Amino acid sequence: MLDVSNLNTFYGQFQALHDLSLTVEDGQMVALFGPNGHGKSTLLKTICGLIEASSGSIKWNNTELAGLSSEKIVQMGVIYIAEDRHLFPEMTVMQNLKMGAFNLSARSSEAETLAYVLDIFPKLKILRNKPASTLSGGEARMLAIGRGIMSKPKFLAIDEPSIGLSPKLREEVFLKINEIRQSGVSILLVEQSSEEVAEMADYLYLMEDGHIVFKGHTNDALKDENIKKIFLGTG
Amino acid sequence: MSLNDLIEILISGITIGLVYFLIAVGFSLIYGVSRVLHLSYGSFFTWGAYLAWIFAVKLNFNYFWVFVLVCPILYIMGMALERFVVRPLRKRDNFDFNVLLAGLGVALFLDYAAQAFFGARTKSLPSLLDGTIQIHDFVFSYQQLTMLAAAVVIAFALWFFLEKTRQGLALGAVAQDPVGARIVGVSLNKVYLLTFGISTILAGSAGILLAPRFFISPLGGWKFLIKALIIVVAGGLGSIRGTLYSAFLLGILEALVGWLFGLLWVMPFWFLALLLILLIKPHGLLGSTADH
Amino acid sequence: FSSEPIKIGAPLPLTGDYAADGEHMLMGFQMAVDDLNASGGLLGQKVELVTFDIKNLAAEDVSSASKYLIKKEKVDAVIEGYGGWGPDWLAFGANSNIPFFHGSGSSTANELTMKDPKSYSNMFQYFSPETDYGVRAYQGLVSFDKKYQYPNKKIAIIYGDLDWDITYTRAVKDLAEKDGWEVVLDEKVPYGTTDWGPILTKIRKEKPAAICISILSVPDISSFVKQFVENPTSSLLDISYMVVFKEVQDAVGEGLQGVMGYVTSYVIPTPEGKKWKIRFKEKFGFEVPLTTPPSTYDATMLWAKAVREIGDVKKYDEINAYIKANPYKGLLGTYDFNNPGQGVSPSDTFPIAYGQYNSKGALSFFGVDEFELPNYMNPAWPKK
Amino acid sequence: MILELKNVTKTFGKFAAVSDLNFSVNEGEIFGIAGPNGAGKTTLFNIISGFYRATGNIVFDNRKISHLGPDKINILGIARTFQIPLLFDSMTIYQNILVGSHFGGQGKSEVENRINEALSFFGLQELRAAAVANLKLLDKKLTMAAAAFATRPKLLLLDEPVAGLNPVEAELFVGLVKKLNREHGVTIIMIEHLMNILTEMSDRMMILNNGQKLIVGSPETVINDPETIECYLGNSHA
Amino acid sequence: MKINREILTTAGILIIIAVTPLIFHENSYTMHLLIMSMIWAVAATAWDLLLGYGGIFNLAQVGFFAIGAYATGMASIHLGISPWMGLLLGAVASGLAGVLIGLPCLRLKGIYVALMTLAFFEVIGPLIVVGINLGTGGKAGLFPIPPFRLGSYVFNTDELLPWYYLCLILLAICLFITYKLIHSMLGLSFTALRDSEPFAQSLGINRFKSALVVTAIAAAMTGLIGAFYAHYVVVISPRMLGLDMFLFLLIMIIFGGAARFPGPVIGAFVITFLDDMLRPLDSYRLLAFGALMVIMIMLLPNGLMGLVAKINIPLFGKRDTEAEMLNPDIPKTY
Ligand SMILES: Nc1ncnc2c1ncn2[C@@H]1O[C@H](COP(=O)(O)OP(=O)(O)OP(=O)(O)O)[C@@H](O)[C@H]1O
Ligand SMILES: Nc1ncnc2c1ncn2[C@@H]1O[C@H](COP(=O)(O)OP(=O)(O)OP(=O)(O)O)[C@@H](O)[C@H]1O
Ligand SMILES: [Mg+2]
Ligand SMILES: [Mg+2]
Repeated sequence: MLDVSNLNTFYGQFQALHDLSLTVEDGQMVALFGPNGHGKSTLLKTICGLIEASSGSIKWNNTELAGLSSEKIVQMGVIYIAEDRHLFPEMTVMQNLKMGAFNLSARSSEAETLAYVLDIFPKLKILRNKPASTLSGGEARMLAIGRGIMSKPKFLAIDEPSIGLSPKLREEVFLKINEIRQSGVSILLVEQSSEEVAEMADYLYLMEDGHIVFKGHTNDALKDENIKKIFLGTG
Repeated sequence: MSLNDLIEILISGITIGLVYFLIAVGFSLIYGVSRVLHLSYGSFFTWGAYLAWIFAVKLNFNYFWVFVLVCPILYIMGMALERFVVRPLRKRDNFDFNVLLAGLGVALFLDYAAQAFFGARTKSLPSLLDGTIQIHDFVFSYQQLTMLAAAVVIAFALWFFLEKTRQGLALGAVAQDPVGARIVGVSLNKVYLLTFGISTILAGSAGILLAPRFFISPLGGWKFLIKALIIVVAGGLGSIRGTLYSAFLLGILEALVGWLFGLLWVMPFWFLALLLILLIKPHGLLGSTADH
Repeated sequence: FSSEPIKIGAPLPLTGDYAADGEHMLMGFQMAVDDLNASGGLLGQKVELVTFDIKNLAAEDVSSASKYLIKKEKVDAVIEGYGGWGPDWLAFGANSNIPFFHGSGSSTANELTMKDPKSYSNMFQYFSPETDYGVRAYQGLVSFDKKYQYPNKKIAIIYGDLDWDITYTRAVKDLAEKDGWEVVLDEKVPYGTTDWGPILTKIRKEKPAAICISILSVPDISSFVKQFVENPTSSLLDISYMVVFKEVQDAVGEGLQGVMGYVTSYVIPTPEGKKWKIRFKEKFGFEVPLTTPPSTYDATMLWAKAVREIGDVKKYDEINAYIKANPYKGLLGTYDFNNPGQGVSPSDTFPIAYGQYNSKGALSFFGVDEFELPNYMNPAWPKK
Repeated sequence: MILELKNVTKTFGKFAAVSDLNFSVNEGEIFGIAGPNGAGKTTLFNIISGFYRATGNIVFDNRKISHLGPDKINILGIARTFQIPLLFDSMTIYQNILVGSHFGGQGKSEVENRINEALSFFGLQELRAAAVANLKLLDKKLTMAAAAFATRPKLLLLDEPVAGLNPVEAELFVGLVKKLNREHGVTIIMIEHLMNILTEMSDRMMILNNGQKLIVGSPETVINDPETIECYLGNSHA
Repeated sequence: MKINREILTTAGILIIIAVTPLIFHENSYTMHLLIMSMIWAVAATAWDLLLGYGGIFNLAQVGFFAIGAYATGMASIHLGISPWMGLLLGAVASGLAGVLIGLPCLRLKGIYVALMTLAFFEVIGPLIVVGINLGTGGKAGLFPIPPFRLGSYVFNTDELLPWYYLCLILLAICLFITYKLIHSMLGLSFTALRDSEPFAQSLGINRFKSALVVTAIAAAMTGLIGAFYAHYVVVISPRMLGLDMFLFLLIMIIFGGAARFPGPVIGAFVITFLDDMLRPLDSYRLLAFGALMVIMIMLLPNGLMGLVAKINIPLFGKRDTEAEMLNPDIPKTY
């Protein structure tokens, strides 16, 4: 279980997260929605140790993550899939995937995971010897997700995975993420808005200006017309 | 030109190439991984040789022990540089520019520290192995052969490390996207320390290997630094294999030009070669095309 | 001592490529200044040395040196070690009339002085010009036919791109050619050459009886000899001034046997000379190197003598005139500036020493004096 | 006809990202492009705007432009935006637009006019002095478009302009693009994966697949085309 | 021109330089140091224009200095042209050389430019030596280079005041050009290219052209002052191409503040005098310098001018932010 409580994060003087609390139960998929520039990515980065929290706590199965270095956090199976991808441009697709399994706990099962990833994204098999810098926007997105899975996550923080994907692929990606959840991985998924995601998720958080403005079971949220209008773009 | 002459020229070209490879490889590594143009590299080259001089000449150790003793010292010096100079700068604006200049500062400091400790007079190291052997009409010194062996070992070891080990891949990952590297669980600081440590060892060992041929003086590293720069660029920044090729290419060019037109023309011809290479391949022989 | 010290300005390369030579020059000065002060100073005043780092001898540093020493420090004499670039010193020394000694060994400097004796009346060159060393080398290297059978009459000439190197080797070459020698290699090389493969290939092809190489850099010359010895031809080898460097000896070791060259600062083994050498060793803890210390010592002392004779350190013109008119007997011989170029030149009383490394690894000199005339030896290149 | 491509091919090594492509765009229309990831859409933009050199012939406004560099092409009247927002991060919004107006626009005396017009058209007047580095995505996209607009293009290429925007923001942006097209007569080519938006806006659409043209036609024909559904839209859109 | 911190600082510096001789004209060594400082100030400012503002790592600047010096040196010795024309000639020759080197080098990017130009720099020395038959004087150099004349007055080394003010005029001209350039659209185009090259290109900026223009201008300014230097020191030789000048100019730029006009000018004065003050340390001087350089970069990454920017004096108007320093406001006239 991931338990974030009273988290505050700053960029210099600017406070991006305000006293933020959030919980992801084991095997749950939690969706976090919010307009852009309101701190969603910041939250994920703080959880995964890429940014330092100025106060608050992040507990993963009762271990405090706040203050740990990112490599220790990765070691524990808390994995981030970045919105802006951060692939290794000069490495081939295959090398990028291998780098995903850099941490010790992922190494032993590298071969199996790789097969699993290539099964999810067959296109990556075709592209396997291409340097990542030459991939198209959508291809790079697939690789970023694939690499994240290679890290053997127990908890996966996914940042806007659908940007730039073709409609068909987008659908597939959400299905696969659901599959991963079903294999026992807890997921915190960030999107601007998406009815599909909302329907898949167990729990929903809405965020504005670094504050959580709504939390609740998805069903409750979907009943709320106001939320539907502003956050899901429907209704 | 007779065949024998040609072969002799090629042999000296290859010898020069060996030398250049030994000098340039660490420089290439450090740029490849940390995108730092390590301008104090030449000074570590010099310091390696001076440290070896202390152990080999003053204290009369044999070369095996010299390497065993000097390498850790160099490793620590490299790490200290990373930890106390480069790392604080990394967090600030203008990293590229500042680190370049800090490198120059460190170089000045180290060079003149060497002059203060060891004096300005040129020193020499005994050959690693004395003597020569003759094959047909051609004579090779054991020193030459040692250098060859060392170059082969270093090139192979580096290739293996960078391509085949996970730590090696991590160096590449950090070079290409530091945030990405953190996302997959690589510790940047460890990698940077490792890189500076290793490349300082490479610089210093090149100094030790080459000192019997070129001698040691406080400012002796600069000439080599500049040549290393040219070689590394021609080969493609960050590519170890590219460095290997361009070192031999430029070595053989140097021997040929020296023979045909005189040594005075070597630098102009190098310049021309570099120009041609970069005009045809703007990122050097094997440089990657990704923009840095 | 009375309160005001007398200052001598010494522009020296203390950093940069020539720093090693600068150290030795400084020793000569220190010895001279200490000697003067120990004997009660000069005209009762303490003598003080003011150094100025001229780095890599770039023109603006030389220019700054003159301004700093003459205008700011107000020294009463400037003595520099050697630079090989006489004209620079003339350019800056000529603006004042204080005694100015330069050790450039430049024939150009002498010629310039001749053209304008008035403005350069304070400039004295206390090294023989490089052409004279060339003549001496020719005699030692090529015309020593009494005791040595030359296999052929081919000579190879290799030189760095300094004026000094060019003029020196030109002198050797001209004389050899006049004597019917064939110059099979005449090659200019850049400073910093440490890989001699291409040149050695040519030498091995021609197998000349004599090789004359002038490049004033320890690494360059050491690597040349070392690489030559790996697969030598049977040639006599002159490495010009570089024979004096202990570093070359350390680096090349046995391979230096039979190698020849000239020495600019050879202390003549008179009783005074021998005593001086012992004193030097006591002071610095090692034998006098064959480089510059005796020269800077001599230059300082010869100026001091003139000052004493005139009795006033500020009467520059009179001091200059005295120096010009009166030969001075120093460690290296008798300095005589009484010529239009105001520079010393070799003579019986101011000899150039030419030496060869013997089997004991020491330099034996010939033709300097009757005390140490060794047998000329065929270089014993190590057998493969 | 403002833009015409004939037999345009771009290969990377052996791989053809765009192969033998022929199509034309009419003056004043909004031309939508869609297609699977890696189909070659962005590559096509890079070719038209001069970042890549391709084989084949491209004619813009009766001039052959296939051999020109990006700056020249911009000056002739083609502007573009980028899939991942690119801006001059150390400058203000005003200065970003100034660059476009000064270097891309013609008539130096009009520079200030063009900037003001771009600022007010995209509603950036208030923010003109803001540094762009920490803007939110919408404002970044607006600034990028405004700078492009300030070069006074006849043809504007938009690469996934609304990706990452929320529905409200997307609507705002789309409205501006339409207005640009209608009021200023700027021809638009637009790449987008959000089908509802693309079909709603486009006069005509093209689907690219594997670097090749799959179909060109009115939005209805295109999205009902079985091949399009098969390779791009997927079943839920059927 | 709007009065801002840069102009105030620059004007302040120029005025101080102009009145300094009132105190020091007696002390010709100090005068000499001041003249040298001004010479380095121009060279450092021109270099900073490329490095700091243009983001062009052109390492051949010292080479342009030498080209300017040799152009006037050779022309005035061999062809007898007037040193005044020589100044112009030095600027033109260096500017042309800048274009010539720029044509191939500037097609490359970033660090490749640095190394290519470094290689070029390394080659100038050997070329001067090889070109002895063309009248370069070979390794020994050229001597004596004739002085300026004004009517019947001949500039001479005993009287430094005329040299001083001549140099000050050249400095002022170069600073004016630099200031104008930084605040011109050309200056803006460099910021744009540095921030995002593709975006800049898509808005009509031609990287190559912009880079070539500044390279030529910076080279010309450097050549101009190189020519002045040649007449001032009377002797020039390839030795000026050693590492010293190269390093010292860089140190001046850092000390003053890269891309912080007129930082390099301040740097030039501070370093020239510091170097002189450290003279008693003899060979330890450069050791101290190295250490100082590292410490300085660690403590003051934006140099002394970075510090000036932080000072809050009412006279200086409101405090500039970092961003304003980097992106000076653009004049409203084009
Ligand atoms: N490195 C940074 N330095 C300063 N401010 C930043 C930085 N990164 C983000 N911000 C600011 O923090 C706020 C939150 O940014 P964040 O990226 O977390 O938002 P987001 O909700 O993920 O938006 P998006 O939907 O665009 O991804 C924004 O206002 C942004 O401008
Ligand atoms: N510089 C390059 N070198 C090699 N291959 C490249 C290069 N640029 C693009 N490609 C390849 O060309 C194909 C088309 O890429 P492009 O970016 O045009 O796709 P796209 O249609 O824009 O896709 P997306 O919708 O995902 O952005 C991809 O397979 C990509 O891998
Ligand atoms: Mg985000
Ligand atoms: Mg795309």
